[in-house]
Amino acid sequence: MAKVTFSSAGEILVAYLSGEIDHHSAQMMRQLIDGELSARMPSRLVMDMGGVTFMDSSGIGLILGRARRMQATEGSLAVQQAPDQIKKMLDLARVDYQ
Amino acid sequence: MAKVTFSSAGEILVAYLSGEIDHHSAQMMRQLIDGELSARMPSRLVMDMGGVTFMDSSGIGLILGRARRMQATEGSLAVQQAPDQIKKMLDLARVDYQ
Amino acid sequence: MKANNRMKLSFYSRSVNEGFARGALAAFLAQADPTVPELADIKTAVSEAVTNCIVHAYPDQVGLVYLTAALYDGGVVKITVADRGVGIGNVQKAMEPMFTTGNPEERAGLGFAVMQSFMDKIKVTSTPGKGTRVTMTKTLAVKK
Amino acid sequence: MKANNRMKLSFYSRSVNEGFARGALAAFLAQADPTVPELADIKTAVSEAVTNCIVHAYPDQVGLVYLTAALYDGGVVKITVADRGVGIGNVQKAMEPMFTTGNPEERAGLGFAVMQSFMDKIKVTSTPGKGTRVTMTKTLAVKK
Ligand SMILES: Nc1ncnc2c1ncn2[C@@H]1O[C@H](COP(=O)(O)OP(=O)(O)O)[C@@H](O)[C@H]1O
Ligand SMILES: Nc1ncnc2c1ncn2[C@@H]1O[C@H](COP(=O)(O)OP(=O)(O)O)[C@@H](O)[C@H]1O
Repeated sequence: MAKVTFSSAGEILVAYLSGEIDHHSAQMMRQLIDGELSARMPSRLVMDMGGVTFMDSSGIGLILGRARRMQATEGSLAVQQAPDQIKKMLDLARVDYQ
Repeated sequence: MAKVTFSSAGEILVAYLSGEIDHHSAQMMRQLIDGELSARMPSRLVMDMGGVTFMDSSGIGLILGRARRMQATEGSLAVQQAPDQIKKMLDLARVDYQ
Repeated sequence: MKANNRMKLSFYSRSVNEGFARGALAAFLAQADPTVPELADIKTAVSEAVTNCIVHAYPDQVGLVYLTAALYDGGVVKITVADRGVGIGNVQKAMEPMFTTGNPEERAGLGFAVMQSFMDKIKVTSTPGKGTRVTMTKTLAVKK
Repeated sequence: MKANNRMKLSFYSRSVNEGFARGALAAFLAQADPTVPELADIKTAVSEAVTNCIVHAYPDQVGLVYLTAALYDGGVVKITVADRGVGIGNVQKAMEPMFTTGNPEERAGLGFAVMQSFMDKIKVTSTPGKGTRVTMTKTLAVKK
Protein backbone atom coordinates (compact mmCIF):
# COMPACT_ATOMS: atom_id res chain seq x y z
CA MET A 1 0.00 0.00 0.00
CA ALA A 2 1.27 3.43 -0.98
CA LYS A 3 1.36 5.96 1.87
CA VAL A 4 2.46 9.52 2.66
CA THR A 5 3.16 10.85 6.14
CA PHE A 6 4.39 14.34 6.99
CA SER A 7 6.61 16.10 9.46
CA SER A 8 7.07 19.82 9.60
CA ALA A 9 9.74 22.01 11.22
CA GLY A 10 9.66 25.76 10.70
CA GLU A 11 9.59 26.52 7.00
CA ILE A 12 10.38 22.93 5.98
CA LEU A 13 7.81 20.25 5.20
CA VAL A 14 9.04 16.68 4.86
CA ALA A 15 6.81 14.18 3.01
CA TYR A 16 7.72 10.55 3.68
CA LEU A 17 6.59 8.47 0.72
CA SER A 18 6.36 4.70 0.98
CA GLY A 19 5.10 1.70 -0.96
CA GLU A 20 4.68 1.52 -4.72
CA ILE A 21 4.45 4.77 -6.69
CA ASP A 22 2.65 4.30 -10.00
CA HIS A 23 -0.02 6.22 -11.89
CA HIS A 24 -2.70 4.75 -9.60
CA SER A 25 -1.08 5.68 -6.28
CA ALA A 26 0.54 8.91 -7.53
CA GLN A 27 -2.91 10.51 -7.89
CA MET A 28 -3.62 9.94 -4.20
CA MET A 29 -0.12 11.04 -3.15
CA ARG A 30 -0.39 14.23 -5.18
CA GLN A 31 -3.65 15.18 -3.47
CA LEU A 32 -2.23 14.49 -0.02
CA ILE A 33 0.95 16.49 -0.63
CA ASP A 34 -0.84 19.40 -2.33
CA GLY A 35 -3.33 19.53 0.54
CA GLU A 36 -0.48 19.78 3.03
CA LEU A 37 1.32 22.41 0.90
CA SER A 38 -1.82 24.55 0.77
CA ALA A 39 -2.34 24.25 4.52
CA ARG A 40 1.25 24.96 5.62
CA MET A 41 2.80 27.03 2.82
CA PRO A 42 6.37 25.82 3.54
CA SER A 43 9.33 27.45 1.76
CA ARG A 44 10.99 24.05 1.29
CA LEU A 45 9.47 20.65 0.51
CA VAL A 46 11.56 17.54 1.10
CA MET A 47 10.31 14.34 -0.53
CA ASP A 48 11.76 11.38 1.39
CA MET A 49 11.79 8.23 -0.74
CA GLY A 50 13.24 5.93 1.94
CA GLY A 51 10.20 3.65 2.04
CA VAL A 52 9.48 3.53 -1.69
CA THR A 53 9.62 -0.07 -2.98
CA PHE A 54 8.71 0.68 -6.61
CA MET A 55 8.46 3.80 -8.75
CA ASP A 56 7.77 4.29 -12.44
CA SER A 57 7.79 7.60 -14.35
CA SER A 58 4.50 8.58 -12.70
CA GLY A 59 6.72 9.31 -9.67
CA ILE A 60 8.79 11.68 -11.81
CA GLY A 61 5.59 13.45 -12.80
CA LEU A 62 4.73 13.69 -9.10
CA ILE A 63 8.14 15.19 -8.21
CA LEU A 64 8.33 17.62 -11.14
CA GLY A 65 4.79 18.84 -10.55
CA ARG A 66 5.58 19.53 -6.87
CA ALA A 67 8.85 21.25 -7.91
CA ARG A 68 6.89 23.60 -10.18
CA ARG A 69 4.47 24.36 -7.37
CA MET A 70 7.30 25.22 -4.98
CA GLN A 71 9.03 27.39 -7.61
CA ALA A 72 5.82 29.33 -8.20
CA THR A 73 6.08 30.61 -4.61
CA GLU A 74 9.91 31.04 -4.73
CA GLY A 75 10.24 27.87 -2.67
CA SER A 76 12.46 24.87 -3.23
CA LEU A 77 12.20 21.10 -3.36
CA ALA A 78 14.64 18.32 -2.47
CA VAL A 79 14.51 14.55 -2.89
CA GLN A 80 16.27 12.36 -0.32
CA GLN A 81 16.85 8.74 0.76
CA ALA A 82 16.07 7.28 -2.67
CA PRO A 83 16.85 3.53 -2.89
CA ASP A 84 19.14 2.47 -5.78
CA GLN A 85 16.42 1.50 -8.24
CA ILE A 86 14.67 4.84 -7.66
CA LYS A 87 18.00 6.68 -8.16
CA LYS A 88 18.23 4.98 -11.55
CA MET A 89 14.87 6.51 -12.46
CA LEU A 90 15.82 9.94 -11.04
CA ASP A 91 19.09 9.89 -13.02
CA LEU A 92 17.23 9.09 -16.22
CA ALA A 93 14.89 12.03 -15.59
CA ARG A 94 17.81 14.27 -14.48
CA VAL A 95 16.19 14.93 -11.12
CA ASP A 96 18.75 15.83 -8.43
CA TYR A 97 18.71 14.05 -5.09
CA GLN A 98 20.64 14.13 -1.82
CA MET B 1 10.92 -21.86 -2.58
CA ALA B 2 9.92 -25.24 -1.17
CA LYS B 3 12.57 -26.95 0.96
CA VAL B 4 13.09 -30.04 3.14
CA THR B 5 15.78 -30.39 5.79
CA PHE B 6 16.27 -33.38 8.09
CA SER B 7 17.34 -34.18 11.60
CA SER B 8 17.68 -37.68 12.96
CA ALA B 9 17.87 -39.04 16.51
CA GLY B 10 17.97 -42.79 17.08
CA GLU B 11 15.03 -44.39 15.33
CA ILE B 12 13.30 -41.10 14.58
CA LEU B 13 13.71 -39.05 11.42
CA VAL B 14 12.28 -35.53 11.40
CA ALA B 15 11.65 -33.88 8.01
CA TYR B 16 11.21 -30.10 8.24
CA LEU B 17 9.10 -28.95 5.29
CA SER B 18 8.95 -25.30 4.34
CA GLY B 19 7.63 -23.04 1.59
CA GLU B 20 4.72 -23.87 -0.71
CA ILE B 21 3.65 -27.48 -1.12
CA ASP B 22 1.83 -28.05 -4.40
CA HIS B 23 1.98 -30.73 -7.10
CA HIS B 24 5.15 -29.11 -8.50
CA SER B 25 7.13 -28.98 -5.27
CA ALA B 26 5.65 -32.18 -3.78
CA GLN B 27 7.46 -34.24 -6.42
CA MET B 28 10.82 -32.90 -5.28
CA MET B 29 9.91 -33.24 -1.58
CA ARG B 30 8.81 -36.84 -2.07
CA GLN B 31 12.13 -37.77 -3.67
CA LEU B 32 14.12 -36.08 -0.92
CA ILE B 33 12.13 -37.74 1.87
CA ASP B 34 12.10 -41.18 0.24
CA GLY B 35 15.86 -40.95 -0.33
CA GLU B 36 16.39 -40.21 3.36
CA LEU B 37 13.99 -43.00 4.40
CA SER B 38 15.89 -45.52 2.26
CA ALA B 39 19.22 -44.40 3.66
CA ARG B 40 18.26 -44.35 7.36
CA MET B 41 15.38 -46.79 7.72
CA PRO B 42 13.85 -44.98 10.73
CA SER B 43 10.97 -46.58 12.64
CA ARG B 44 9.25 -43.23 12.97
CA LEU B 45 8.98 -40.34 10.51
CA VAL B 46 7.90 -36.93 11.78
CA MET B 47 6.82 -34.42 9.15
CA ASP B 48 7.21 -30.93 10.62
CA MET B 49 5.03 -28.39 8.81
CA GLY B 50 6.16 -25.36 10.82
CA GLY B 51 7.59 -23.55 7.80
CA VAL B 52 4.88 -24.41 5.29
CA THR B 53 3.26 -21.26 3.88
CA PHE B 54 0.85 -22.96 1.46
CA MET B 55 -0.38 -26.52 0.92
CA ASP B 56 -2.98 -27.98 -1.40
CA SER B 57 -4.14 -31.60 -1.57
CA SER B 58 -0.84 -32.58 -3.20
CA GLY B 59 0.55 -32.26 0.33
CA ILE B 60 -2.04 -34.79 1.53
CA GLY B 61 -0.86 -37.16 -1.20
CA LEU B 62 2.69 -36.60 0.03
CA ILE B 63 1.76 -37.35 3.66
CA LEU B 64 -0.45 -40.38 2.91
CA GLY B 65 2.16 -41.88 0.57
CA ARG B 66 4.85 -41.57 3.27
CA ALA B 67 2.44 -43.03 5.85
CA ARG B 68 1.94 -46.09 3.64
CA ARG B 69 5.70 -46.45 3.24
CA MET B 70 6.24 -46.33 6.99
CA GLN B 71 3.39 -48.83 7.62
CA ALA B 72 4.94 -51.28 5.15
CA THR B 73 7.92 -51.60 7.50
CA GLU B 74 5.79 -51.52 10.70
CA GLY B 75 6.90 -47.94 11.24
CA SER B 76 4.80 -44.89 12.07
CA LEU B 77 4.33 -41.34 10.89
CA ALA B 78 3.38 -38.15 12.71
CA VAL B 79 2.59 -34.63 11.47
CA GLN B 80 3.46 -31.69 13.72
CA GLN B 81 3.57 -27.88 13.88
CA ALA B 82 0.96 -27.40 11.16
CA PRO B 83 -0.16 -23.73 10.76
CA ASP B 84 -3.92 -23.11 10.94
CA GLN B 85 -4.61 -23.14 7.20
CA ILE B 86 -2.72 -26.43 6.86
CA LYS B 87 -4.72 -27.88 9.79
CA LYS B 88 -7.88 -27.03 7.86
CA MET B 89 -6.58 -29.17 4.97
CA LEU B 90 -5.47 -32.00 7.31
CA ASP B 91 -8.90 -32.00 8.99
CA LEU B 92 -10.65 -32.26 5.65
CA ALA B 93 -8.45 -35.23 4.73
CA ARG B 94 -8.84 -36.73 8.24
CA VAL B 95 -5.09 -36.76 8.79
CA ASP B 96 -4.13 -36.65 12.49
CA TYR B 97 -1.60 -34.14 13.72
CA GLN B 98 0.06 -33.19 17.00
CA MET C 1 -24.37 -8.66 -13.22
CA LYS C 2 -21.43 -6.61 -14.43
CA ALA C 3 -18.05 -7.29 -12.85
CA ASN C 4 -16.30 -4.34 -11.22
CA ASN C 5 -13.01 -5.77 -12.35
CA ARG C 6 -12.00 -8.83 -14.30
CA MET C 7 -8.88 -10.59 -15.57
CA LYS C 8 -8.22 -13.42 -17.94
CA LEU C 9 -5.06 -15.49 -17.90
CA SER C 10 -3.78 -18.41 -19.94
CA PHE C 11 -0.60 -20.42 -19.54
CA TYR C 12 1.02 -23.77 -20.37
CA SER C 13 0.04 -26.88 -18.40
CA ARG C 14 3.47 -27.08 -16.78
CA SER C 15 3.72 -27.68 -13.05
CA VAL C 16 5.95 -24.64 -12.53
CA ASN C 17 2.89 -22.54 -13.44
CA GLU C 18 0.88 -23.74 -10.42
CA GLY C 19 2.76 -21.24 -8.25
CA PHE C 20 2.49 -18.58 -10.94
CA ALA C 21 -1.29 -18.96 -11.14
CA ARG C 22 -1.60 -18.53 -7.37
CA GLY C 23 0.70 -15.50 -7.40
CA ALA C 24 -1.18 -13.82 -10.24
CA LEU C 25 -4.49 -14.50 -8.52
CA ALA C 26 -3.26 -13.08 -5.22
CA ALA C 27 -2.07 -9.93 -7.05
CA PHE C 28 -5.53 -9.53 -8.59
CA LEU C 29 -7.45 -10.17 -5.37
CA ALA C 30 -5.34 -7.68 -3.36
CA GLN C 31 -7.72 -4.87 -4.42
CA ALA C 32 -10.62 -6.71 -2.73
CA ASP C 33 -8.61 -6.73 0.52
CA PRO C 34 -9.35 -10.35 1.52
CA THR C 35 -8.42 -11.61 5.00
CA VAL C 36 -5.42 -13.95 5.19
CA PRO C 37 -7.61 -17.09 5.58
CA GLU C 38 -9.96 -15.98 2.77
CA LEU C 39 -7.04 -15.50 0.41
CA ALA C 40 -5.50 -18.83 1.47
CA ASP C 41 -8.83 -20.63 0.85
CA ILE C 42 -9.16 -19.19 -2.65
CA LYS C 43 -5.53 -19.86 -3.55
CA THR C 44 -5.90 -23.45 -2.35
CA ALA C 45 -9.08 -24.10 -4.33
CA VAL C 46 -7.59 -22.56 -7.48
CA SER C 47 -4.38 -24.53 -7.01
CA GLU C 48 -6.49 -27.73 -7.02
CA ALA C 49 -8.31 -26.80 -10.21
CA VAL C 50 -5.14 -25.68 -12.01
CA THR C 51 -3.26 -28.81 -10.90
CA ASN C 52 -6.09 -30.97 -12.26
CA CYS C 53 -5.65 -29.37 -15.69
CA ILE C 54 -1.91 -30.04 -15.54
CA VAL C 55 -2.13 -33.61 -14.19
CA HIS C 56 -5.38 -34.94 -15.67
CA ALA C 57 -6.53 -32.81 -18.61
CA TYR C 58 -3.32 -33.05 -20.63
CA PRO C 59 -1.75 -36.32 -19.47
CA ASP C 60 0.83 -36.75 -22.25
CA GLN C 61 1.21 -33.27 -23.66
CA VAL C 62 1.41 -29.61 -22.82
CA GLY C 63 -1.86 -27.71 -23.33
CA LEU C 64 -3.30 -24.40 -22.28
CA VAL C 65 -4.93 -23.63 -18.93
CA TYR C 66 -7.42 -20.74 -18.79
CA LEU C 67 -8.01 -18.84 -15.57
CA THR C 68 -10.41 -15.93 -15.09
CA ALA C 69 -11.20 -13.96 -11.96
CA ALA C 70 -13.87 -11.32 -11.49
CA LEU C 71 -14.96 -9.10 -8.61
CA TYR C 72 -18.59 -8.11 -8.03
CA ASP C 73 -20.39 -5.85 -5.58
CA GLY C 74 -20.68 -7.21 -2.06
CA GLY C 75 -17.28 -8.88 -2.03
CA VAL C 76 -18.25 -11.64 -4.46
CA VAL C 77 -15.26 -13.30 -6.15
CA LYS C 78 -15.91 -15.53 -9.15
CA ILE C 79 -13.20 -17.70 -10.64
CA THR C 80 -13.15 -20.08 -13.59
CA VAL C 81 -10.46 -22.60 -14.45
CA ALA C 82 -10.80 -24.31 -17.82
CA ASP C 83 -8.87 -26.57 -20.17
CA ARG C 84 -9.30 -28.10 -23.63
CA GLY C 85 -8.07 -31.48 -22.49
CA VAL C 86 -9.48 -35.01 -22.23
CA GLY C 87 -12.59 -34.07 -20.24
CA ILE C 88 -14.39 -36.10 -17.57
CA GLY C 89 -16.88 -38.87 -18.44
CA ASN C 90 -18.67 -38.98 -15.09
CA VAL C 91 -18.38 -35.67 -13.26
CA GLN C 92 -20.43 -36.80 -10.26
CA LYS C 93 -18.16 -39.80 -9.69
CA ALA C 94 -15.02 -37.67 -10.22
CA MET C 95 -16.19 -35.29 -7.50
CA GLU C 96 -16.51 -38.00 -4.84
CA PRO C 97 -13.89 -37.57 -2.10
CA MET C 98 -10.95 -40.00 -2.49
CA PHE C 99 -11.80 -40.79 -6.11
CA THR C 100 -8.76 -40.43 -8.34
CA THR C 101 -7.63 -41.79 -11.68
CA GLY C 102 -4.15 -40.42 -10.95
CA ASN C 103 -1.17 -42.12 -9.35
CA PRO C 104 -2.38 -42.92 -5.80
CA GLU C 105 1.18 -42.39 -4.57
CA GLU C 106 0.75 -38.69 -5.42
CA ARG C 107 -2.92 -37.81 -5.78
CA ALA C 108 -5.26 -38.00 -2.81
CA GLY C 109 -8.49 -37.67 -4.79
CA LEU C 110 -9.39 -34.64 -2.69
CA GLY C 111 -9.10 -31.82 -5.23
CA PHE C 112 -12.84 -31.37 -5.77
CA ALA C 113 -13.55 -31.90 -2.06
CA VAL C 114 -11.16 -29.05 -1.25
CA MET C 115 -12.74 -26.77 -3.86
CA GLN C 116 -16.19 -27.52 -2.42
CA SER C 117 -15.18 -26.97 1.16
CA PHE C 118 -12.92 -23.91 0.68
CA MET C 119 -15.26 -22.00 -1.68
CA ASP C 120 -18.96 -21.17 -1.29
CA LYS C 121 -20.10 -22.69 -4.58
CA ILE C 122 -18.53 -24.78 -7.33
CA LYS C 123 -19.88 -25.90 -10.70
CA VAL C 124 -18.12 -28.36 -12.99
CA THR C 125 -18.99 -28.85 -16.66
CA SER C 126 -17.04 -31.22 -18.85
CA THR C 127 -17.24 -32.84 -22.27
CA PRO C 128 -15.03 -35.86 -22.97
CA GLY C 129 -12.51 -34.99 -25.67
CA LYS C 130 -13.35 -31.26 -25.40
CA GLY C 131 -12.33 -30.17 -21.94
CA THR C 132 -13.44 -29.15 -18.49
CA ARG C 133 -14.52 -25.92 -16.82
CA VAL C 134 -14.73 -25.33 -13.08
CA THR C 135 -16.57 -22.21 -11.85
CA MET C 136 -16.15 -21.22 -8.22
CA THR C 137 -17.49 -18.33 -6.16
CA LYS C 138 -16.77 -17.05 -2.70
CA THR C 139 -18.14 -14.00 -0.90
CA LEU C 140 -15.58 -12.12 1.14
CA ALA C 141 -16.59 -10.82 4.55
CA VAL C 142 -17.49 -7.14 4.41
CA LYS C 143 -14.88 -4.96 6.14
CA LYS C 144 -16.02 -2.33 8.59
CA MET D 1 12.32 -19.98 -31.49
CA LYS D 2 9.96 -21.82 -29.17
CA ALA D 3 9.32 -20.35 -25.74
CA ASN D 4 10.08 -22.55 -22.74
CA ASN D 5 7.16 -21.01 -20.95
CA ARG D 6 4.58 -18.41 -21.84
CA MET D 7 1.60 -16.62 -20.34
CA LYS D 8 -1.09 -14.36 -21.67
CA LEU D 9 -3.06 -11.95 -19.54
CA SER D 10 -5.83 -9.47 -20.24
CA PHE D 11 -7.52 -7.03 -17.89
CA TYR D 12 -9.54 -3.81 -17.77
CA SER D 13 -7.79 -0.47 -18.33
CA ARG D 14 -8.36 0.60 -14.72
CA SER D 15 -5.49 2.08 -12.77
CA VAL D 16 -5.87 -0.42 -9.92
CA ASN D 17 -4.67 -3.06 -12.40
CA GLU D 18 -1.24 -1.44 -12.80
CA GLY D 19 -0.12 -3.07 -9.57
CA PHE D 20 -1.87 -6.31 -10.50
CA ALA D 21 0.00 -6.49 -13.83
CA ARG D 22 3.34 -6.03 -12.06
CA GLY D 23 2.46 -8.65 -9.45
CA ALA D 24 1.34 -11.21 -12.03
CA LEU D 25 4.49 -10.57 -14.07
CA ALA D 26 6.73 -10.99 -11.02
CA ALA D 27 5.00 -14.30 -10.21
CA PHE D 28 5.66 -15.51 -13.75
CA LEU D 29 9.29 -14.36 -13.85
CA ALA D 30 10.14 -16.00 -10.49
CA GLN D 31 10.92 -19.27 -12.30
CA ALA D 32 13.66 -17.47 -14.28
CA ASP D 33 15.25 -16.41 -10.98
CA PRO D 34 16.00 -12.78 -11.95
CA THR D 35 18.20 -10.60 -9.73
CA VAL D 36 16.40 -7.92 -7.71
CA PRO D 37 17.52 -5.10 -10.08
CA GLU D 38 16.62 -7.14 -13.19
CA LEU D 39 13.13 -7.78 -11.85
CA ALA D 40 12.74 -4.13 -10.85
CA ASP D 41 13.80 -3.00 -14.35
CA ILE D 42 11.29 -5.26 -16.06
CA LYS D 43 8.47 -4.35 -13.68
CA THR D 44 9.17 -0.66 -14.23
CA ALA D 45 9.20 -0.94 -18.04
CA VAL D 46 5.98 -2.97 -18.03
CA SER D 47 4.35 -0.55 -15.62
CA GLU D 48 5.08 2.25 -18.13
CA ALA D 49 3.56 0.34 -21.03
CA VAL D 50 0.50 -0.74 -19.06
CA THR D 51 -0.03 2.78 -17.70
CA ASN D 52 0.11 4.15 -21.25
CA CYS D 53 -2.76 1.85 -22.24
CA ILE D 54 -4.77 3.02 -19.24
CA VAL D 55 -4.00 6.74 -19.60
CA HIS D 56 -3.64 7.25 -23.36
CA ALA D 57 -5.14 4.33 -25.30
CA TYR D 58 -8.59 4.50 -23.73
CA PRO D 59 -8.94 8.13 -22.64
CA ASP D 60 -12.70 8.21 -22.05
CA GLN D 61 -13.62 4.58 -21.58
CA VAL D 62 -12.55 1.29 -20.10
CA GLY D 63 -10.94 -1.09 -22.61
CA LEU D 64 -8.83 -4.22 -22.46
CA VAL D 65 -5.08 -4.35 -21.92
CA TYR D 66 -3.22 -7.42 -23.22
CA LEU D 67 0.03 -8.55 -21.60
CA THR D 68 2.11 -11.55 -22.64
CA ALA D 69 5.41 -12.80 -21.24
CA ALA D 70 7.61 -15.59 -22.58
CA LEU D 71 10.87 -17.17 -21.46
CA TYR D 72 13.46 -18.47 -23.93
CA ASP D 73 16.79 -20.28 -23.61
CA GLY D 74 19.68 -18.16 -22.41
CA GLY D 75 17.62 -16.08 -19.99
CA VAL D 76 15.76 -14.15 -22.68
CA VAL D 77 12.50 -12.56 -21.46
CA LYS D 78 10.09 -11.22 -24.07
CA ILE D 79 7.08 -9.14 -23.11
CA THR D 80 4.31 -7.56 -25.16
CA VAL D 81 1.80 -4.99 -23.97
CA ALA D 82 -1.02 -4.21 -26.38
CA ASP D 83 -4.32 -2.36 -26.53
CA ARG D 84 -7.15 -1.75 -29.01
CA GLY D 85 -7.32 1.93 -28.22
CA VAL D 86 -6.83 5.18 -30.10
CA GLY D 87 -3.35 4.36 -31.43
CA ILE D 88 -0.42 6.72 -32.05
CA GLY D 89 -0.15 8.83 -35.21
CA ASN D 90 3.59 9.52 -35.03
CA VAL D 91 5.38 6.81 -33.05
CA GLN D 92 8.83 8.36 -33.48
CA LYS D 93 7.65 11.67 -32.06
CA ALA D 94 5.78 9.91 -29.22
CA MET D 95 8.98 8.12 -28.22
CA GLU D 96 10.99 11.32 -27.79
CA PRO D 97 11.89 11.93 -24.13
CA MET D 98 9.63 14.55 -22.50
CA PHE D 99 7.00 14.31 -25.23
CA THR D 100 3.55 13.83 -23.76
CA THR D 101 -0.01 14.47 -24.85
CA GLY D 102 -1.11 13.79 -21.27
CA ASN D 103 -1.65 16.21 -18.41
CA PRO D 104 1.83 17.69 -17.80
CA GLU D 105 0.98 17.95 -14.09
CA GLU D 106 0.99 14.13 -13.99
CA ARG D 107 2.84 12.71 -17.00
CA ALA D 108 6.55 13.32 -17.47
CA GLY D 109 6.71 12.08 -21.07
CA LEU D 110 9.34 9.57 -20.00
CA GLY D 111 7.46 6.28 -20.38
CA PHE D 112 9.11 5.23 -23.63
CA ALA D 113 12.50 6.53 -22.47
CA VAL D 114 12.23 4.29 -19.38
CA MET D 115 11.24 1.26 -21.46
CA GLN D 116 14.22 1.88 -23.75
CA SER D 117 16.70 2.35 -20.97
CA PHE D 118 15.46 -0.41 -18.61
CA MET D 119 15.04 -3.11 -21.29
CA ASP D 120 17.51 -4.31 -23.96
CA LYS D 121 15.21 -3.78 -26.92
CA ILE D 122 11.80 -2.24 -27.55
CA LYS D 123 9.61 -2.14 -30.64
CA VAL D 124 6.42 -0.10 -30.95
CA THR D 125 3.80 -0.63 -33.64
CA SER D 126 0.61 1.37 -33.72
CA THR D 127 -2.32 2.08 -36.01
CA PRO D 128 -4.51 5.11 -35.28
CA GLY D 129 -7.99 3.94 -34.36
CA LYS D 130 -6.84 0.32 -34.03
CA GLY D 131 -4.39 0.24 -31.15
CA THR D 132 -0.78 -0.06 -30.07
CA ARG D 133 1.61 -2.91 -29.35
CA VAL D 134 4.89 -2.59 -27.46
CA THR D 135 7.32 -5.54 -27.61
CA MET D 136 10.23 -5.55 -25.17
CA THR D 137 13.06 -8.01 -24.55
CA LYS D 138 15.69 -8.32 -21.87
CA THR D 139 18.33 -10.99 -21.37
CA LEU D 140 18.87 -11.97 -17.74
CA ALA D 141 22.43 -12.52 -16.53
CA VAL D 142 23.28 -16.22 -16.44
CA LYS D 143 23.58 -17.53 -12.87
CA LYS D 144 26.57 -19.63 -11.91
N1 LIG E 1 -9.47 -30.89 -15.60
C1 LIG E 1 -9.66 -32.24 -15.59
N2 LIG E 1 -9.57 -32.95 -16.75
C2 LIG E 1 -9.75 -34.30 -16.76
N3 LIG E 1 -10.04 -35.02 -15.65
C3 LIG E 1 -10.15 -34.38 -14.47
C4 LIG E 1 -9.96 -32.96 -14.38
N4 LIG E 1 -10.13 -32.61 -13.09
C5 LIG E 1 -10.42 -33.73 -12.41
N5 LIG E 1 -10.44 -34.81 -13.23
C6 LIG E 1 -10.77 -36.21 -12.83
O1 LIG E 1 -11.40 -36.19 -11.56
C7 LIG E 1 -10.65 -37.00 -10.63
C8 LIG E 1 -10.78 -36.43 -9.24
O2 LIG E 1 -10.15 -35.15 -9.16
P1 LIG E 1 -9.72 -34.56 -7.76
O3 LIG E 1 -10.86 -34.68 -6.78
O4 LIG E 1 -9.17 -33.21 -7.99
O5 LIG E 1 -8.57 -35.52 -7.20
P2 LIG E 1 -7.09 -35.81 -7.77
O6 LIG E 1 -6.61 -34.64 -8.56
O7 LIG E 1 -6.29 -36.00 -6.52
O8 LIG E 1 -7.19 -37.03 -8.60
C9 LIG E 1 -9.25 -37.02 -11.19
O9 LIG E 1 -8.51 -38.13 -10.74
C10 LIG E 1 -9.53 -37.08 -12.69
O10 LIG E 1 -9.89 -38.38 -13.12
N1 LIG F 1 -0.78 2.82 -25.72
C1 LIG F 1 -0.85 4.10 -26.20
N2 LIG F 1 -1.95 4.51 -26.89
C2 LIG F 1 -2.02 5.77 -27.37
N3 LIG F 1 -1.05 6.69 -27.22
C3 LIG F 1 0.07 6.35 -26.55
C4 LIG F 1 0.22 5.05 -26.00
N4 LIG F 1 1.42 4.99 -25.40
C5 LIG F 1 2.00 6.19 -25.56
N5 LIG F 1 1.19 7.03 -26.26
C6 LIG F 1 1.49 8.42 -26.66
O1 LIG F 1 2.89 8.63 -26.53
C7 LIG F 1 3.14 9.73 -25.65
C8 LIG F 1 4.44 9.51 -24.88
O2 LIG F 1 4.34 8.39 -24.03
P1 LIG F 1 5.34 8.21 -22.81
O3 LIG F 1 6.75 8.39 -23.29
O4 LIG F 1 5.03 6.91 -22.15
O5 LIG F 1 5.04 9.41 -21.82
P2 LIG F 1 3.73 9.77 -20.95
O6 LIG F 1 2.96 8.51 -20.68
O7 LIG F 1 4.28 10.37 -19.71
O8 LIG F 1 2.93 10.74 -21.78
C9 LIG F 1 1.92 9.80 -24.78
O9 LIG F 1 1.75 11.07 -24.21
C10 LIG F 1 0.81 9.45 -25.79
O10 LIG F 1 0.50 10.56 -26.61
